[in-house]
Amino acid sequence: MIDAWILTVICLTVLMVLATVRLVLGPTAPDRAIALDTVNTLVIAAMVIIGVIFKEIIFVDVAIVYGLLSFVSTLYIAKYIGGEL
Amino acid sequence: MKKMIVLFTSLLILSAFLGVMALTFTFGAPKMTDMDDYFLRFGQEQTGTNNQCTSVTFDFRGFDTLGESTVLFCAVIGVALIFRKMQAGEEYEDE
Amino acid sequence: MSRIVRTAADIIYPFILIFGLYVVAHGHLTPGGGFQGGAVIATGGALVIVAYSYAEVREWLSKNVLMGQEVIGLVGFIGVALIAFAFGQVFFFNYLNASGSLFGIPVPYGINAGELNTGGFVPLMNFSVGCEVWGGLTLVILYMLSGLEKEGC
Amino acid sequence: MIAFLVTAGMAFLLYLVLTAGSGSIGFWSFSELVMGVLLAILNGLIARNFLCRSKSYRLLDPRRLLQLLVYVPGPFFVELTKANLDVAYRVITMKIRPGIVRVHSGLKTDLGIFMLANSITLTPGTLSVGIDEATNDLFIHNINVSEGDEKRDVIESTELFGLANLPAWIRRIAE
Amino acid sequence: MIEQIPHILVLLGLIASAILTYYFKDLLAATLAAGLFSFLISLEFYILQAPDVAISQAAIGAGLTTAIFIIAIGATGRFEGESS
Amino acid sequence: MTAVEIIMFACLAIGVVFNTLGVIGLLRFPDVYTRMHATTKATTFGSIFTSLAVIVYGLSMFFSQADSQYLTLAIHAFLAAACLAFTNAVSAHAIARAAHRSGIRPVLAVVDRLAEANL
Amino acid sequence: MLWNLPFITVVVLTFIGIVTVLLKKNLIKILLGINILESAVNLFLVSLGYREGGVAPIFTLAPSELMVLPTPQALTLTSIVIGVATSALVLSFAMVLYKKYGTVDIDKIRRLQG
Repeated sequence: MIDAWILTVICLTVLMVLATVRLVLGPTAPDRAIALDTVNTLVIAAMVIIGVIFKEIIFVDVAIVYGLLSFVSTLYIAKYIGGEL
Repeated sequence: MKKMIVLFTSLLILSAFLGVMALTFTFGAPKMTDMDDYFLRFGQEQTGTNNQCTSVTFDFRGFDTLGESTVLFCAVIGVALIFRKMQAGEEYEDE
Repeated sequence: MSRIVRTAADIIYPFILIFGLYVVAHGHLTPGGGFQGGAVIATGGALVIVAYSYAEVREWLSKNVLMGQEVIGLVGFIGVALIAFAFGQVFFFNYLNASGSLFGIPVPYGINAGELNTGGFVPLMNFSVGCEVWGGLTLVILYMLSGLEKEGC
Repeated sequence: MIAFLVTAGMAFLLYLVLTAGSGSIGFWSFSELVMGVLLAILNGLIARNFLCRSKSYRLLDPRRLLQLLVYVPGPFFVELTKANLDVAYRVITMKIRPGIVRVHSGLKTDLGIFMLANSITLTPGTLSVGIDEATNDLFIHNINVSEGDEKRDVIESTELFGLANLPAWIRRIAE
Repeated sequence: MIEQIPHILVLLGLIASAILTYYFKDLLAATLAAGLFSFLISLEFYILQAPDVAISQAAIGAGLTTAIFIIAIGATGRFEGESS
Repeated sequence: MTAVEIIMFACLAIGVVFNTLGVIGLLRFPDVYTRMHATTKATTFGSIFTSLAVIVYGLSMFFSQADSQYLTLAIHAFLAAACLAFTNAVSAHAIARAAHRSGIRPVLAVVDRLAEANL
Repeated sequence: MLWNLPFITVVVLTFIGIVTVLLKKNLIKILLGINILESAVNLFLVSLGYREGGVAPIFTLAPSELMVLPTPQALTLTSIVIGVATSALVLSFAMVLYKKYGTVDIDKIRRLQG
């Protein structure tokens, strides 16, 4: 029962590590930015599932904070790359 | 170059010290828990909060929070002063 | 930034604001509190600042109002703690707890569902600290942007 | 005034959604409702110039709201699923023929452009890269430009979607 | 045992992103690596049962830290060892 | 295995598969724009499905045990997924625009109208 | 369990942070190092307070009564907000220095000064 959730979290963390490879390799700055964005999305998905594993209902608030705020840093990076800052 | 070697040696010694110190703690079994157990047992009725972090932050250790919010205030005032001077066009010259 | 980002910032800013206020108001029940909620709202302000240019934002977000918020937050924090002297108690004594008035319903011991109207003066402190963090961190971003060389960014 | 009411009402609704399951009046307790009203008023005072910047209140029409509620889980989700199957196919086979094309949208309001751009970003093979602020045309990075499209100057937005006519939905909702 | 695997991977990712922050000469890339570090440490706090700290780190690290570093880089210069 | 559990596990499996495809696309595709296709669509879709599994879990527990905390779980997971879908599209557009403004041209492109338009 | 891996991570992170502060010449890079150091300290405090099998110290619908220690978390919480404010202060100093000297390299600033 619980094992499926844990397996999902393990897969998501492995995917985070794989996305870090693009952060290392990425020839240009936008490549690194989208790698960071991918890690963001995966972290949110992992947080929601870990909330179920711990049986803590109130933990999911952290995931909402991430979902609302994680793109602010992406926007700052995009503004700098686009030469508007 | 000699400076670098000295620096790295001291850093290695420091990290070895920290490593030994970290290995003497055991993860998952804290030793001194009297104060925290007191907070967990009586915090709920003494402060009326369900979230014990908030009760510790604002009630039991309120003075810490007072000091920290003062530090925050001072940092923001510092940033404001720096850029106000910069905007007023003052030159940063040596005396 | 382009018009799409500006529209998105306009739409999402009220939601960030109400979510931050929710985090502040429920600081004594769920994870959250003054520091976290204030940081959430300040990040919402940073979102508006990045979507528009500094010249436009300067008129909507007044620096004096933000500075006033910060001062009010700090003074309110100390003031709420000082009122304990009026009750003949020590500094930082939770005089409102279990008094039956505002935020004064006694809490059942152990694991329970939680009720917003509890906590004594902790919610008041949450609100003042949230006010301070909100003003301070938004002010930091605004001032740092004003220090950039280029105009019209 | 309308702006204040709209913003405060939306904030109150979101607050109710966030605190559902706290008490006995419906799903809410009394103190939550009082706190929700206070925070919604505060929110309306601060954020009214942001949510209602365009001063158009078309979405207050209940028919448009109903269409929006049908649009997101209905045609939009179908296109999203199709997009992901398409991406899976391209990731496995690496058959790509990219290009940036200009798409004529025909929409005028900010909200319409915004919804169309987001729908384009999340649907098959396309990604909105830029916007011509004067004519409201979108520039789209298409992962698989079909034969002959690279010769044409402007593409109609309805040609991008296969199963459902999303631009018509957006026009009904936001225009 | 199987529950510990995500924990170990997150810790390794923390070390890797800290090394990346040290390694990059491009300050923008270093800031991005610091952002990754902040996300992972928030997930680590979440796993260590500290949701308060995780929310705080999320709100600060997701937006504000990256924002002020990007502003400072925009005011000074993008590459290490660069001067005007 | 009840029907609800089968639905939940199916959602989890779909989510993991699409997340994996997104990350593989991030590693395999040749340039920024095509990589963005993979990450934006696939990871958003995958994360929506993993959240959907949590929503199904919460709703089934709510209807079987009549405990309102599971309703809270379902609603908050839904809000997290909604925020994710909303913000991912916007940030993808912002990065694509910034990349094009900074002078990165799409590799293998047959046509580039934005560079011709000179905005 | 876990062979004290969080503590070892803390030691490695502290090492990387100190090396960044000592060896790099760029002020912004030094600040990134200070950020890493600060996060390492926060992680150390939080993992000191972790109790095997404990849950978060919040009584709202918690699954069990065994809880992790609240005091380290409460102190860490404020330190994060303070950290970002002081980082902003030092970054503003860096911006002022760049305006005056045209560089943020500390060696060059020292040479220009004296």
